[in-house]
Amino acid sequence: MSGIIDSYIPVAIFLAVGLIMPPMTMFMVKQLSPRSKAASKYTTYESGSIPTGTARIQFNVEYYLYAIAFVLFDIEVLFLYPWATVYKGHGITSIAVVEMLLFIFILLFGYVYLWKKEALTWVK
Amino acid sequence: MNELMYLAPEIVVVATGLVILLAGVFLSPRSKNILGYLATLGILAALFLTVKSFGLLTMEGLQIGYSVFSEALNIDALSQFFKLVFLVVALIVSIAAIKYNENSDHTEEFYTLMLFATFGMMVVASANDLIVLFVAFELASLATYALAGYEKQNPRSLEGAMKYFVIGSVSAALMLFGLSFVYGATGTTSIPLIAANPWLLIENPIGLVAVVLLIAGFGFKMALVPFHMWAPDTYQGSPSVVSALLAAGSKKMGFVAAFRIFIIALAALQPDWQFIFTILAVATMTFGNVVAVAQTSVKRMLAYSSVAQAGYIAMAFAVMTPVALGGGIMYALAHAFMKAGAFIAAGVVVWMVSQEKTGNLNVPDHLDSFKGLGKRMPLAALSMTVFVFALAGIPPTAGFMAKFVLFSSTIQAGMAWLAVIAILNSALSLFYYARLVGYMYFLPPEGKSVSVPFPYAAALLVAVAGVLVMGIWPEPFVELAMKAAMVLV
Amino acid sequence: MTAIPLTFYLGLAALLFSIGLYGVMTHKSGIRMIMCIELMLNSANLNLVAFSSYTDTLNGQVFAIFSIALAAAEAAVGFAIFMAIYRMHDKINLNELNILRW
Amino acid sequence: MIEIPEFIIPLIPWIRGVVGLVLVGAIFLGAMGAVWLERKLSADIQFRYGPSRVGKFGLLQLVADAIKLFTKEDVRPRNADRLLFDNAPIFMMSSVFLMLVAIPVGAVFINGVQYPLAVTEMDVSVLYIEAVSAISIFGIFMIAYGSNNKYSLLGAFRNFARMVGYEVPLGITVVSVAIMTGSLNIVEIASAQGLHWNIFLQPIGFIVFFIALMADMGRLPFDQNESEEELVAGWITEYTGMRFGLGFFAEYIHMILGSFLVALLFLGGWNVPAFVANNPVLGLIAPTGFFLLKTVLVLMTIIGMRWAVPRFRIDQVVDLSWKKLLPLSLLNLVWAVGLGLYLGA
Amino acid sequence: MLPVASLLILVPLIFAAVTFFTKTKDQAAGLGLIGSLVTLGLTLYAYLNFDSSTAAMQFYESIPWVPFLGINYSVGIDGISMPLILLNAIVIPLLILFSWNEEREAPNRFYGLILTMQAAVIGVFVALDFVVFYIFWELTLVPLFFIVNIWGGEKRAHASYKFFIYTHVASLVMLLGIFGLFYTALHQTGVPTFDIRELIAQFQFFGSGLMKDAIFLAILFGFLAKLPTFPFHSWLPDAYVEAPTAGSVLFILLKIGGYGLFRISLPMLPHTGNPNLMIMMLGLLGSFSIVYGALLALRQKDLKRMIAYSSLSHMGFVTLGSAGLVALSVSGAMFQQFSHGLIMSIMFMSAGVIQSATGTRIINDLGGLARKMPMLTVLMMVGFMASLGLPGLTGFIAEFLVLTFTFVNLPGFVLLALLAIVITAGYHLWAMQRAMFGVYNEKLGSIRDINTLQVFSMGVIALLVLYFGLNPSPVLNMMIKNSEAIVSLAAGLGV
Repeated sequence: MSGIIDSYIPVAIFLAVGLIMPPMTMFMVKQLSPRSKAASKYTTYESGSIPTGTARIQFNVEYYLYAIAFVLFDIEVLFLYPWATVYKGHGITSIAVVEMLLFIFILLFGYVYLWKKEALTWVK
Repeated sequence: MNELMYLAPEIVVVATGLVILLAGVFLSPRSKNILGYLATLGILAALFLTVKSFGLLTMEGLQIGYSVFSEALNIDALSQFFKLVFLVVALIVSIAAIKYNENSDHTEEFYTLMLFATFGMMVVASANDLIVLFVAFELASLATYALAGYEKQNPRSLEGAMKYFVIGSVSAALMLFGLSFVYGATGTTSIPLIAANPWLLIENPIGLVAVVLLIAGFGFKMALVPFHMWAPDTYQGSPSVVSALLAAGSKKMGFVAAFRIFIIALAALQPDWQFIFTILAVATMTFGNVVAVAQTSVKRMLAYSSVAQAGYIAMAFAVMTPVALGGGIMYALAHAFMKAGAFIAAGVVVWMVSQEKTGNLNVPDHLDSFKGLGKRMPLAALSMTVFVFALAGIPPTAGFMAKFVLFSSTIQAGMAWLAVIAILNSALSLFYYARLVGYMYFLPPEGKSVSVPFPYAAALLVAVAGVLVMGIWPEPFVELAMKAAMVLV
Repeated sequence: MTAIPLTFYLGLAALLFSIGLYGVMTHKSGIRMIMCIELMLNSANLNLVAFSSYTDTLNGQVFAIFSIALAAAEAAVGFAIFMAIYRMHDKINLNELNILRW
Repeated sequence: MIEIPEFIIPLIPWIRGVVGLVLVGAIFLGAMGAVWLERKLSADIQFRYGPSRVGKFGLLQLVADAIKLFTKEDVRPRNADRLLFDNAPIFMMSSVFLMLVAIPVGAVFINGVQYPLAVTEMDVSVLYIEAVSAISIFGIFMIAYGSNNKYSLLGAFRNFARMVGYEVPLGITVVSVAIMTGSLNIVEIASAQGLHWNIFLQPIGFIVFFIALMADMGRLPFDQNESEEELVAGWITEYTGMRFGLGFFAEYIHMILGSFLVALLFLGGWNVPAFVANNPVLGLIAPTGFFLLKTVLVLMTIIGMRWAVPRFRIDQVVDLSWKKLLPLSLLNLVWAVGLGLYLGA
Repeated sequence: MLPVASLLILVPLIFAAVTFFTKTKDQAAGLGLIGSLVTLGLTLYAYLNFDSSTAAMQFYESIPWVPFLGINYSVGIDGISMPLILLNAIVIPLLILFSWNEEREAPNRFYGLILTMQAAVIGVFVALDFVVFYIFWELTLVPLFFIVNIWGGEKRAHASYKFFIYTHVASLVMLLGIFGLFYTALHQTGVPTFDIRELIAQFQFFGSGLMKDAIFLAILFGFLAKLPTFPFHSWLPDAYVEAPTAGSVLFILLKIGGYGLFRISLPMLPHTGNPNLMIMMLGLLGSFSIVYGALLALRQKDLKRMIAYSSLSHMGFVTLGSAGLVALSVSGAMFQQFSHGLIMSIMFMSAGVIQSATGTRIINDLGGLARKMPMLTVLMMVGFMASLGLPGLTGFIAEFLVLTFTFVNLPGFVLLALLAIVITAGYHLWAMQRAMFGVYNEKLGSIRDINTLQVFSMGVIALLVLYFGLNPSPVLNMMIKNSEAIVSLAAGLGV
């Protein structure tokens, strides 16, 4: 219990540093850098032309499909991680192998389905 | 490998689902119709295996159950009985859906989702571990969320699906939260082990919290009254075949899960949940019946009636005698036949309306569409009559037999007041059922007569046969239900 | 390191759960609802993991992994439904959807 | 052995953490070196001189650049979302720091006993590293969305599509490696390889991992999120001065850490033959040196790739991941399982 | 021996099923006729083999059905059920003949439902198991519901729903009583059984008097509502009036309420907590029904409605006779059921004919029909006279027995009922006189007399009324043993 927490103390320290460093750097930059105010400087960059409309555009639906596919497959990988640690040396190798292969096999069904449904093709 | 033998029905179902999924994407749209037959065959095979498995459960006259997969699953009379229920529903739905999906591009998705949902329900029925139970519960729920929104172009279907999804997910969260407390109090997720340490739950105040959360969680799926809001919308909006699956199948899943969790695992807290369930049962049946009277959409009416029926089954929790539990379990099967059939019959009418583009297209299942159905589609009307009379508990139908056992056991347990309420409700329900029959037979038809397409007709006949066989020859079903109840007590 | 008391975890989980529930009940946007539901599920996971640690059993963690997977699948289905609604109505505000009522 | 006083023991993690911060400095220097290396190497490949004015071989060019970045004005566009725009670098930097903490940068052998040079050792470090490396995409997205610039947002979308495509094969290959050791501890994975490097055992896995890693880091040919020619600078278009510097730097550190991972997971880490490790002097230096050498080679390969392969179109990128790498990674997993069975028996 | 009891249910049911699939009217009616004639044949076979000298069950069959709950399919015929089966078997073919020439939609359903109804009613009469009994009891609702609703009058929907729900609720209450009976017996003996006789025998051993009363009243309520008796009769006028002629006749043949009274309630009665109170209640309800029905009949303008109320009045004699608890009064009550079935059939048939011929049922709008419809008038006269209790016709025998022998035990109620005799005579004669005799109302246009088939069917019934009025013994003999058995039970307990 405390061993686990111990190994994360450096993580906390690093996180703290990671959180503080960028603002500190930016603070230093503020002190060092010059200042000049010109309205056109604060416009959005659009290759020199005057920006039109908002940039908060609608998601392309393609991205959504990928996101879903990713979430699902990534979650499947989630199951592989604990399995990876017990695969070796826990004396249950044969069951572990068969079941995980079955799992991957079933996963393949979904994969082939997605492929054939052209969910994995960018431009339809 | 012995373990796999006990799970043969599940394996068949899930394998059929996978094969259909892949076959569907490789087949041309025209030839996708065979998928429906394939699914039906798979379900029939699973049904056969399930029925056969009843033989395995008795050895030298003793009732036995098996625990397989490191005690994650339990094969006993209760699980097999509910598998029968789910497979029966799946069979009826699958046959009817052959027609429903006739020109659909997504046939394989429908059948795969349906089979996965059935698989999930079947696993819930035999779950012996909270994890398995929750995972299977969610598997079935997820598949049915998608099925409810199957008609992507139909705003009603989508709206129903959305409500179902939101409320279903919330209920899943409540359930998970509740289960986490059960686990926390006992330190195990195995149902028998939880049951083996009753004092852990009694002494710990979080046991009560868990009960409340779990009742809310399962209550949503069972559509008990304060948690029923999604049911009418979803049942009305979804395609009729899906409504049949939801009302007849998915709801039973809630019950079997509740049986496993409350009666076996949380037996220690019986006084607490029994009281809550008693109140919920009364509220559910009364509310469902009263509101059903006011409906003009038949599917919505059936939905409310389904809510009411859930109240009857929930009486089993309130009474908690072996016979009452058996009655509740038997009612589940009877209700599967009746409600699935009734929704399919409503689906036939919706199909007819959409074919002819007459009548109220916004609410194709409006009562007006049923006018003179006795002349337009005698088979559909007759089956619907059988179903609604069965739902009302008119003999000799499955509904009567199931009510008979359930209500009589209530009296036996000395809860005559509950039986009186249930019986009065049953009488009240006759009012709106009779009105539907009235529309079908006593009003003049508003269109040509139509012949019921073969798959629909076959599905209806299966359901009618089930209703009548259970009504006329209930012995084997009563016996099975009682065996199943023995698992619980 | 002194161990953090179990009640802290439970309290946090309960708090997150309540926030999620409150959000589901008050928010009308589908996406927010899904986020709130995820919050509820994850608070339950927190519970499970905390219990797992304090009862010295692994079931809770296994449970949590499974429920994470299910939550992902649930979100996927939910988004699919909301996307379909969005395409049809150009809105996902649930209170504007009320064709079905009695 | 040195006796450690009793009262220190609870403080050890703190000490490791604080001392570990030295590593940050080293890695920063390394990143600067990497920038220099890239410019120099690119120039060599293209028969140019590259930086050569400031200092010997242009070595001080980076110092000059740093001074410039520090003194440039920080411009925030008028329409930007201030909260997101300002805080995005925190995410990118945190991601880098959090990865850094778990990656060993070598090991010393004292009396034949291995002491890895890692700030912390955890049981699930592989998983942890993957998890925290994904945090940076929040930063990228916050920058893009906060900038309110169409190029930025397009870049971020592409970045997102690419990331989701390559995380999966990456994860699966990592699992394939992990099952050879039966551990998710990166130190164990590295040290367990001995001289049977995973690259030899799982060549397919290595290729998949390497490509996926490149994509994950956004290195050419996978820099669709920047693609200077079409999107100006993609997600980072609106960032100037030090703000740009932070994002840029984070990317480079990412690259170095990626090289570490390749060396750790596939190239045998710091393993050296036993007689070297048991030598009291060489045991202190050789493993780490060998390891860093491999890392630099990987780094140079990554940099060199930039000039060898043209940039993919986004649809090609996505196709590559979903339709080629994913099946290949699954194949590799099955292969690894079989290999594990064979070796285990 | 033929398994007559089962065949009596099966034959009409099978013929009904086939009839549903016929296409033309002639096929349907013909098949219906054949079916009912076969049933009649079977009934006659049973009648000829019937042993009147015993109260025991005859033609008994029993097959286990749901052994777990002790449900058996057991049927049998005895003196209580035989006359009623006979009544059904005789009237149904005549009814089919009577309605042969009527034009109606969906004749296949019409005749199919009639046969289903016959099967259900006979099923109730022969059932010896509470579950079987209840199943057929409920089954009788369905055909009537359809008949009224499809071929009924203007307010048929209202009438049919009212009838359906009303009696269904009553049956559910009865079901509760049956459950109570079953479980209390189960508690006592440990052996589950739904056998009617067995449960009634067990009834006396039940512990609590209150419990007994509750069970008894619950079951009794089901019967009284079906009978119907005074406070529970409100479905009757609507249903009887709105039903088509055949439907009304079927309602009349639906003697299951009274049958249940004899079969179940009377044997239970002596063992209730307070039998005297129960008897008083029955007597009160009976005599009140007689008077109330008669009074209401007197003020009806509608001929059919008048007949309906008169039916209510007559059924009061059944209740009253049962309450009398003397062998002959009970027999009289049973005979009243039989006779009432015959008489009311004629009356409803007449009313139906008049309506279809003239288009109205309002008595004042009729007049002088005797000139145009002599045959009808003759047959109708027989019915009306029998109904008002003219000696020599069946009605007299029944009412005489009931009144005379009930007087032994319940003189007060009999005196009350006697009041009604006068009223009964009054409204019958009054209606007859104004509708059939006097000056012909020319507004009715030209009308024709009833056709041969109608003459035949009504005539046969009229002859039977006459015959059994002169020689009631063939029927009465069957009943007397059973009545004695019932009464001896009561007498043995000093009630």
